[in-house]
Amino acid sequence: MKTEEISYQAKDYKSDQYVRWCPGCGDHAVLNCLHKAMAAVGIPPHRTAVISGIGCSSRLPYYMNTYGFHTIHGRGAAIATGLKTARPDLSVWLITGDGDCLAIGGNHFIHAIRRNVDLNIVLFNNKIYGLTKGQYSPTSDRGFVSKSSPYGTVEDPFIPAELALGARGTFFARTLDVDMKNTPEILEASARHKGASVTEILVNCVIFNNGVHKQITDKAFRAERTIFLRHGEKMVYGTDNNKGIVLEGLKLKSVTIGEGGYTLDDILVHDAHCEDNTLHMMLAMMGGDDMPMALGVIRDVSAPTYDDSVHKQLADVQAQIPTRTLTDFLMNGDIWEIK
Amino acid sequence: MKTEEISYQAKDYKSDQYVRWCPGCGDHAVLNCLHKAMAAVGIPPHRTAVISGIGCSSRLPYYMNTYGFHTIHGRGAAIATGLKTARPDLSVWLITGDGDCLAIGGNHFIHAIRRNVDLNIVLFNNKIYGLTKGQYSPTSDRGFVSKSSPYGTVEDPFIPAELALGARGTFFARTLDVDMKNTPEILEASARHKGASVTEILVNCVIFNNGVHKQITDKAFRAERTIFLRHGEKMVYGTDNNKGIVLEGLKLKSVTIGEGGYTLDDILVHDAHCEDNTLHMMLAMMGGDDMPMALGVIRDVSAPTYDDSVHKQLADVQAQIPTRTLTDFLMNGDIWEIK
Amino acid sequence: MTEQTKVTTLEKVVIRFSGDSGDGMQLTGTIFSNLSAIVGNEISTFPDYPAEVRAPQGTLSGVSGFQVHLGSGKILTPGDKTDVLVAMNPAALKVNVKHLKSDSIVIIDTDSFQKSDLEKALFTTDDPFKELGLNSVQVVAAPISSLVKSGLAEFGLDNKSALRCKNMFALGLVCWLFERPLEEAMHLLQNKFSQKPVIAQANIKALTDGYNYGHNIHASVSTYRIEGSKATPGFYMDVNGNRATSYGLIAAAEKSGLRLFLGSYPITPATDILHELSKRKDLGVITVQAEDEIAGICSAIGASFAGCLAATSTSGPGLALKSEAIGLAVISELPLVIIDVQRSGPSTGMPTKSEQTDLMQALYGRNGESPLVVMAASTPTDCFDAAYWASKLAVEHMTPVILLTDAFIANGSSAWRIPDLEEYPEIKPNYVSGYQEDKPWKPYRRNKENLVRYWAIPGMDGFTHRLGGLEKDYDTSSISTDPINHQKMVITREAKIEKIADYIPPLEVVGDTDADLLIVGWGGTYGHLYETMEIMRKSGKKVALAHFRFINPLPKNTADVLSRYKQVIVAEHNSGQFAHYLRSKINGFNPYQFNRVKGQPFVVARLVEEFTKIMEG
Amino acid sequence: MTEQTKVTTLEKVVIRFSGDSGDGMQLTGTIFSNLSAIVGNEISTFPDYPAEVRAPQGTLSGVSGFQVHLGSGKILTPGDKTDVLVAMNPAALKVNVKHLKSDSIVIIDTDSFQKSDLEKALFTTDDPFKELGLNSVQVVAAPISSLVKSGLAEFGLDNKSALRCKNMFALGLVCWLFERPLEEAMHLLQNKFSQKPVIAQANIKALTDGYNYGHNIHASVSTYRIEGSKATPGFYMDVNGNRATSYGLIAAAEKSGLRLFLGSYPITPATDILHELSKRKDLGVITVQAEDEIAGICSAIGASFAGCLAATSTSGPGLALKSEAIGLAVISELPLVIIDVQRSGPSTGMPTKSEQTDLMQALYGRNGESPLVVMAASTPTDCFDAAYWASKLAVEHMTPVILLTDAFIANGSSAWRIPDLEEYPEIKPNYVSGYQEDKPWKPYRRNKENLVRYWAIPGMDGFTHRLGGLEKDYDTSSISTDPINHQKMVITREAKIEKIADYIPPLEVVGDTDADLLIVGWGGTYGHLYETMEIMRKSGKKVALAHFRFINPLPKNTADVLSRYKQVIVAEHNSGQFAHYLRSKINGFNPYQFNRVKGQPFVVARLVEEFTKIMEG
Ligand SMILES: Cc1ncc(C[n+]2csc(CCOP(=O)(O)OP(=O)(O)O)c2C)c(N)n1
Ligand SMILES: Cc1ncc(C[n+]2csc(CCOP(=O)(O)OP(=O)(O)O)c2C)c(N)n1
Ligand code: SF4
Ligand code: SF4
Ligand SMILES: [Mg+2]
Ligand SMILES: [Mg+2]
Repeated sequence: MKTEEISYQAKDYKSDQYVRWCPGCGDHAVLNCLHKAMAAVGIPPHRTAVISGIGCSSRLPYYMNTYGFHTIHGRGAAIATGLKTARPDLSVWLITGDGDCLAIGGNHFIHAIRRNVDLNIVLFNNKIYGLTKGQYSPTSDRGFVSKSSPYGTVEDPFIPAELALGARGTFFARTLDVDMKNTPEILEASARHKGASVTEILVNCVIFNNGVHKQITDKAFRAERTIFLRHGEKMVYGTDNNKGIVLEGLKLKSVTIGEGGYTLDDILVHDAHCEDNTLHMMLAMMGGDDMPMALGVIRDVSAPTYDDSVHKQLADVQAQIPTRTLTDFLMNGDIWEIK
Repeated sequence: MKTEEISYQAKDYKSDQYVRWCPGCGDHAVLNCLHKAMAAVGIPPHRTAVISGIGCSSRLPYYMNTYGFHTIHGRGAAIATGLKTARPDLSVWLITGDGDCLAIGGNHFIHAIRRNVDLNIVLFNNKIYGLTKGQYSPTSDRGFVSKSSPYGTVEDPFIPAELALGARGTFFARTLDVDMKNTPEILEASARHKGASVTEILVNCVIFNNGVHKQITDKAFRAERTIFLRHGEKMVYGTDNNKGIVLEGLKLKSVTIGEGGYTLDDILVHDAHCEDNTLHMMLAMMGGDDMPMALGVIRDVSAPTYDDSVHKQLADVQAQIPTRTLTDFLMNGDIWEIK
Repeated sequence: MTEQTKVTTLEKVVIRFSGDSGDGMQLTGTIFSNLSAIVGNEISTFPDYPAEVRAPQGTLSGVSGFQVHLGSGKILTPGDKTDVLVAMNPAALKVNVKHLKSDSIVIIDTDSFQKSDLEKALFTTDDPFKELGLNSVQVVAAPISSLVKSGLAEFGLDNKSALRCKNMFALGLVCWLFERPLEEAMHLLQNKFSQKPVIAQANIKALTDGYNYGHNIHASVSTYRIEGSKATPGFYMDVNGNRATSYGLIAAAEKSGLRLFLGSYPITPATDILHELSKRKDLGVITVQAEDEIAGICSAIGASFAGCLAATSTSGPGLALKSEAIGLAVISELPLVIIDVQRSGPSTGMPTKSEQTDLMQALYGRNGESPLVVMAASTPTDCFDAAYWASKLAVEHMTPVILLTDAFIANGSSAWRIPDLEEYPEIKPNYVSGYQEDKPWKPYRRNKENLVRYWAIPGMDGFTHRLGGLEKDYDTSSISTDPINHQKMVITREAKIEKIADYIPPLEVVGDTDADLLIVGWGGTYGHLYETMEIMRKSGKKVALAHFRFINPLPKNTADVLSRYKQVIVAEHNSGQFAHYLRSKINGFNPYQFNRVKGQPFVVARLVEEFTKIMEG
Repeated sequence: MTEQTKVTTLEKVVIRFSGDSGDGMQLTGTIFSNLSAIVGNEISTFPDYPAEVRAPQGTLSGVSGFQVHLGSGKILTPGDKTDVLVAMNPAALKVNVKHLKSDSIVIIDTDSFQKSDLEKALFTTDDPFKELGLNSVQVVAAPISSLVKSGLAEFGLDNKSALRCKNMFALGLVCWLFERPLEEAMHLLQNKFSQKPVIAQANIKALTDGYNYGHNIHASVSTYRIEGSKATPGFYMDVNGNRATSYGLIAAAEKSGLRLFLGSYPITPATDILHELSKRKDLGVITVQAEDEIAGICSAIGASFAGCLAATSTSGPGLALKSEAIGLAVISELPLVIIDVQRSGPSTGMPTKSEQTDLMQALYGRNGESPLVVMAASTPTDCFDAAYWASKLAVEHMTPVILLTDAFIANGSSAWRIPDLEEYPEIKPNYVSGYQEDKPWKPYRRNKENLVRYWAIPGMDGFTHRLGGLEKDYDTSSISTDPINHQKMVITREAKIEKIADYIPPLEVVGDTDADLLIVGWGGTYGHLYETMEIMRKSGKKVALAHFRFINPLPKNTADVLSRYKQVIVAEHNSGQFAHYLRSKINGFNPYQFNRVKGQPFVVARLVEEFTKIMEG
């Protein structure tokens, strides 16, 4: 596609529709970040398509001044796959929730990732079904009490990163609804990645799951409980930026620089582009009491995309075979003439 | 369940139906191994249920003298989940193919694994849709030429182990149709595992994908190209049993014992029960030119099963609340009397 | 000053509580309807809330309403138009104009009718009543917010928490208007907030303040008295259709000695069935919240194979997804109850609105010839009986049964007499232990009478067998592709369902036996059609109503009944699906059709008008 | 000795090649039908292979057959019964008894009729003909295996490879019997085995040996001559329904200037459409083999949104899975062609067998009121035109179209005259560039005439918009839950489809204009019904046929036509779905129904018999 002369601003991606999410819903912030990220990428609104399934989060396309399609529950990935495969020239975003993406839409999600369709998948993870008013989702923690689990759930959740990498993911990032500083940049990176990029955004559902991420998102803990990964940079974090991640055997460990004999040199440097995903997986799985949760672009490796490959194959075949019309093709087949 | 007095033999699990697979199809061997494994586990045929989807492999239940249900394409895992959750006393097997399980059935597969339903999932991987006469499947290698990919596929396959572990799998094993010695033992282990166990069996489709696994299965190469993992044992392999697996940094490497300074002590000992799945994933991903493919039980860790937890929760609630009939329950609600 | 102006005794009255989504109107309405039921009124309620979880405050799209119809006689619908409207803000007033009778009483919170409030509701003048052309309504204007704030000062609540009690003030006012004793309301509030005694007390205070305010002001409105009805003695509770459906399934499980299993995936407006049954672990109910609708029904099919009373609940789009699996239940002849709480389509449509547009899908939405039982429930409380019957037919006839309800009856509620289960018919699973045919048992060998195959359940020794989606031999039960066998199996599956007509009650007609007009309906329109009939009869017309619960098979006397009347109107919330079905089933049957597809309940007055027009040619 | 006994000239003849799955009967039959077509015969073929990929050798379930009907007149079906049967083994003989005319010629390989062969086919005596009661057939018994082995000795092939040429020996014999020149067959074999010249030569040798064997023996059978027909001049090819469907889509893409996109998931008997279109990358076709049927249709919906001619192909169970997504295409008013190659149901049923049991599912298998176009193709070659029309309606009227074919016509083949695309009607997508209504463009604003909305495609500047499954405002195209708007949209979507009746040809009736009996059919039964009519007319009855291609909407003259005849029989491969539909659409229409659900094509002789009985009361 030729580069555009015009440059775009966030507002150019904003539609005139009233935004109907609850006041205080985390989705509002993400929407704003998305407008910014799109402006930064600079593909014009009319060459951008935003696809979604069903859920509160999936209402997002209505708020975009792009081409948009609010489809059916869980099938956004399949629809986006068709769209992008038909039209690799478009920038295609897929907006989806933890229910939409990982419950009913799980299969299309893993297949879109496996095929490496060049989609920018934004996964709004509020660990709840918001639109249907509060049932647990496949990302809800074991024991979570909800309308459909009055005595607590008896199943462990998916970890979106683990599933995405298990499906051969080439890009995975994680961010927070409240992190309006970094989110646009991460979304931009996801758009620049050629292939299926998954950006998990931890969002708050103020009505049905208020505070679900607060152990991470609260300003008071955030520096201590999260680590922002940047390719090529040391994995350091903490209020005083004096903690870091080291690898010991097959385990990651959080250490304080200058304590226990650890120096800055021991701290890992983040390599988002490493083909092998072992370390990415370990980083993505950090969390809990001992380890900070990894934010930022955790994995970003290049691999052929499905949409590109489909069109390359078309071109290759056409370079070999000159037939271009049905009649030509048929006339070259097993035919006979009756006079 | 109380232990049975009677002991069973392979033939007790065999039905009187003519086995309709093609002569030479790898499924025949697996069927025999399954009869043996069931006899070894010893749960009587009438307490065993074999569920399947649709595909050549999914015809298997007809050949079992157990309760059986040949269902619809891809949905076996969901049906088995309902069955096992309703009746944890039954031994429930799920027979599925690479298409049935990983194409149309992908979502139910990963959710059954995530929930850790106590199913014995036997995945017949012939990297082809057999029953529909030869289309590529989600496990076919990139470039594979088939009826539906006349110019070769343009997508990478799932690695079943990677996907299963990405979905939080607690048990994964791999074996070969031709390995009639080890397969019964592996299937038995899968049955003894409490939780969702996945056993991938590399099977040959003699008609549409003949020889797909021959780089691995051929007697000539097998010792050099595969390694059989056993919990607690050294990871050694090779015609002369003089090769082994070592860990260097975050990479596994195959070495020859006695060469390059490697001794038997350097060789890893297989720990199938290790909670952390990092090493299991690395082992399961071995293959290609440099590394042998791992066979045997690669991962086998315990975790609460869904079916058990559901019934424990029922019991817990019933221990708290004495109501047992609808009338009692209603009469304890917000009611009023009209006289 | 403490005297009331007048007391009017009414037979029935419609009250609508309306406000912002956050104003607690659903709770207010529920308490009021309960209070009314407790004093012996018949009630019918309908909640009408926005599609958005929280639409922006004060806007038209954020209005949430709850309508209560109560009376001393038979109350079958939540009523067309309201006698009393509580409008907590201008948006609520505007949205409900179309529901107002011309002389109705409108209670407003003047504190919420300020300039900014009016603007949010897109009023352009400062007199909303005039702007809406509401000239003859009687307005009770109370500064509710300020009165609540000052009244609750003693509790030391923050502003927001105090204002949350506004709804109870309004409820108090309405209780005064209808002479409802406050004690029961207090009791309900105490229960509701048992964990938060301060909140309970604050609510009770606001309630009392509202009552007293009504009592004390010079309200120029009359108060009303509605006598208790002569309902059958017994214990009663308020129940909506979804809960009644859940209870019907539980009752059937109890009577059949089976464990109830629900496999479901959340979807509006069916999710409450999953919610309710998830809570009933004390009664041994297993619920699986599946990963999607397909897994919902498939887990239920697995549970049915396992020997449970298996059910799955959903709405239209979910039923579409289940189509393929329903076919499996048909061919494997396993019992299964499929509940479709219909909503407005096509596709996602209007998910919170009600319709009857899934009938054709229920009857025909599968590949191949795959007959099953289709039923429909007619009122919130009837959902209990319908679910019971659906379970009975499924289990006794080894077949999937689709039970259609709809958003209107699923969310609407009525007072329900707690049934004596002893009075319900037995449910006897067709267990293989009862097999007595000549030839040795095979899974598809049948009872000669009703063509039902016998149920062998895993764990039973001597009955291992294999089911599956492939056609089976009539006799040996092995896979068969024999053409003649297939024809025989197709016919047998159909005949098995047709035979069920021998086991269900005949179609009943109510109203005038010598009617000139027969109204025909099915499902959730019962109340409106019945009221329509009654009003028309009162005006001297000869009218009868035939309302269908059993749709496939139809009751045996259907053709007979329908051919007895000069004029027949089939009235439905769709484009004519049942009429279409009846026409295809009954030669020469050619009724009038009355069809509305608005996502809203019928309006009785409109029906009376239209039907009368038809009668008068 | 080299003289033939006699030569009979026939108008039509039916030949069935039958043997073990591994015997190459499909290839043999295809070559023979091509040879016949090339000399100018009309042909119709039907393969009949086992459900299993490789059933055990020599057994009844392993028999694979290929039937060819050829003649100088109009040949529309593969024929009821065979004049000539090639039976490569006893199983093939036994399975085909029911297809044999009493005096037919049976060619057998005596080497394969040994004791062990007879046992595998469950014969209990050593005279299979007697055992089957075949007294009057004329047997040509040749030791084919040994003759082939000795004949190919010179090629140095291993035993197995040599024996693979048995089928060509048999073909040679048949060619002799029907006086087919061998040159074309040799040519075809050379092409087929161009990579393996030795195999090509061996096959040709066996073919010639077979021919000469027939020529040389004292066969007491006559040979036959079938004159070439007077087919329209042009270039011809042999095409089955699935390929014709694929070509129809490609043609429509070419004519509309759109790229063809197929999203599909393999399923018997539809998979060949995916196979064929996957090969057509030279013509720019994109195919996505999706992870399941839902993704198949959804990827197509995405491609339609992207501006392609989008299609999805499947069979009954797959159509069931697509139900929900079809609703999305309906409400978002996107063009989409959905091809359902019907097979035997319910559920998995008999996957390789043919039926017409998905009609109701196609019409009604969705939630809500969701009307779309339903069409059906009538013969293998007609699939081309039907697919072309389906695409045209989809693209010009912005609607999903379901095209029903079936296993019978999908796998059956005929000679097909390569069409001149210039003669086909134009296909003009309703692009937004043609928008000329008064108000500014919005996505759901419509062409006043045909109610079609305009297609704006991503990339077009100035037309960004959002579609979706929620109900939209008729005017603004924003989300709406307004009841009156919903009713209007429901009616508009229906009216849009009804209006298509103005754009399709009227229903044609063939046969006697003053017929006493009108046969009514649709889809793949055309050939059988047409032949039935012709035979009945020849016997002096006045009969006509109305065969439907357009089912929703029905052609405008449907009611008119159907009411013109004294007797009407609706004949279908199901339990009466089209009859049911017509009855519901046409007041008072009450036809006879002829229904068979056997997974097999009609038998013309039976139809003649039954219809005659009905005519004669
Ligand atoms: C086929 C179908 N099944 C179920 C639903 C009901 N439904 C709508 S949104 C939703 C879950 C939404 O959860 P999530 O994707 O996490 O979105 P959120 O609302 O939390 O942003 C469900 C179950 C539906 N609309 N369609
Ligand atoms: C709903 C549905 N879609 C598609 C099919 C067709 N189908 C049957 S089996 C199969 C794939 C089988 O592949 P696999 O599971 O790998 O089994 P295999 O035959 O290779 O053992 C497909 C696509 C079907 N039966 N049902
Ligand atoms: S319900 Fe939750 S997720 Fe939905 S809009 Fe409200 S806060 Fe957001
Ligand atoms: S087609 Fe392949 S998978 Fe199927 S039975 Fe034959 S060899 Fe086995
Ligand atoms: Mg969510
Ligand atoms: Mg396979």
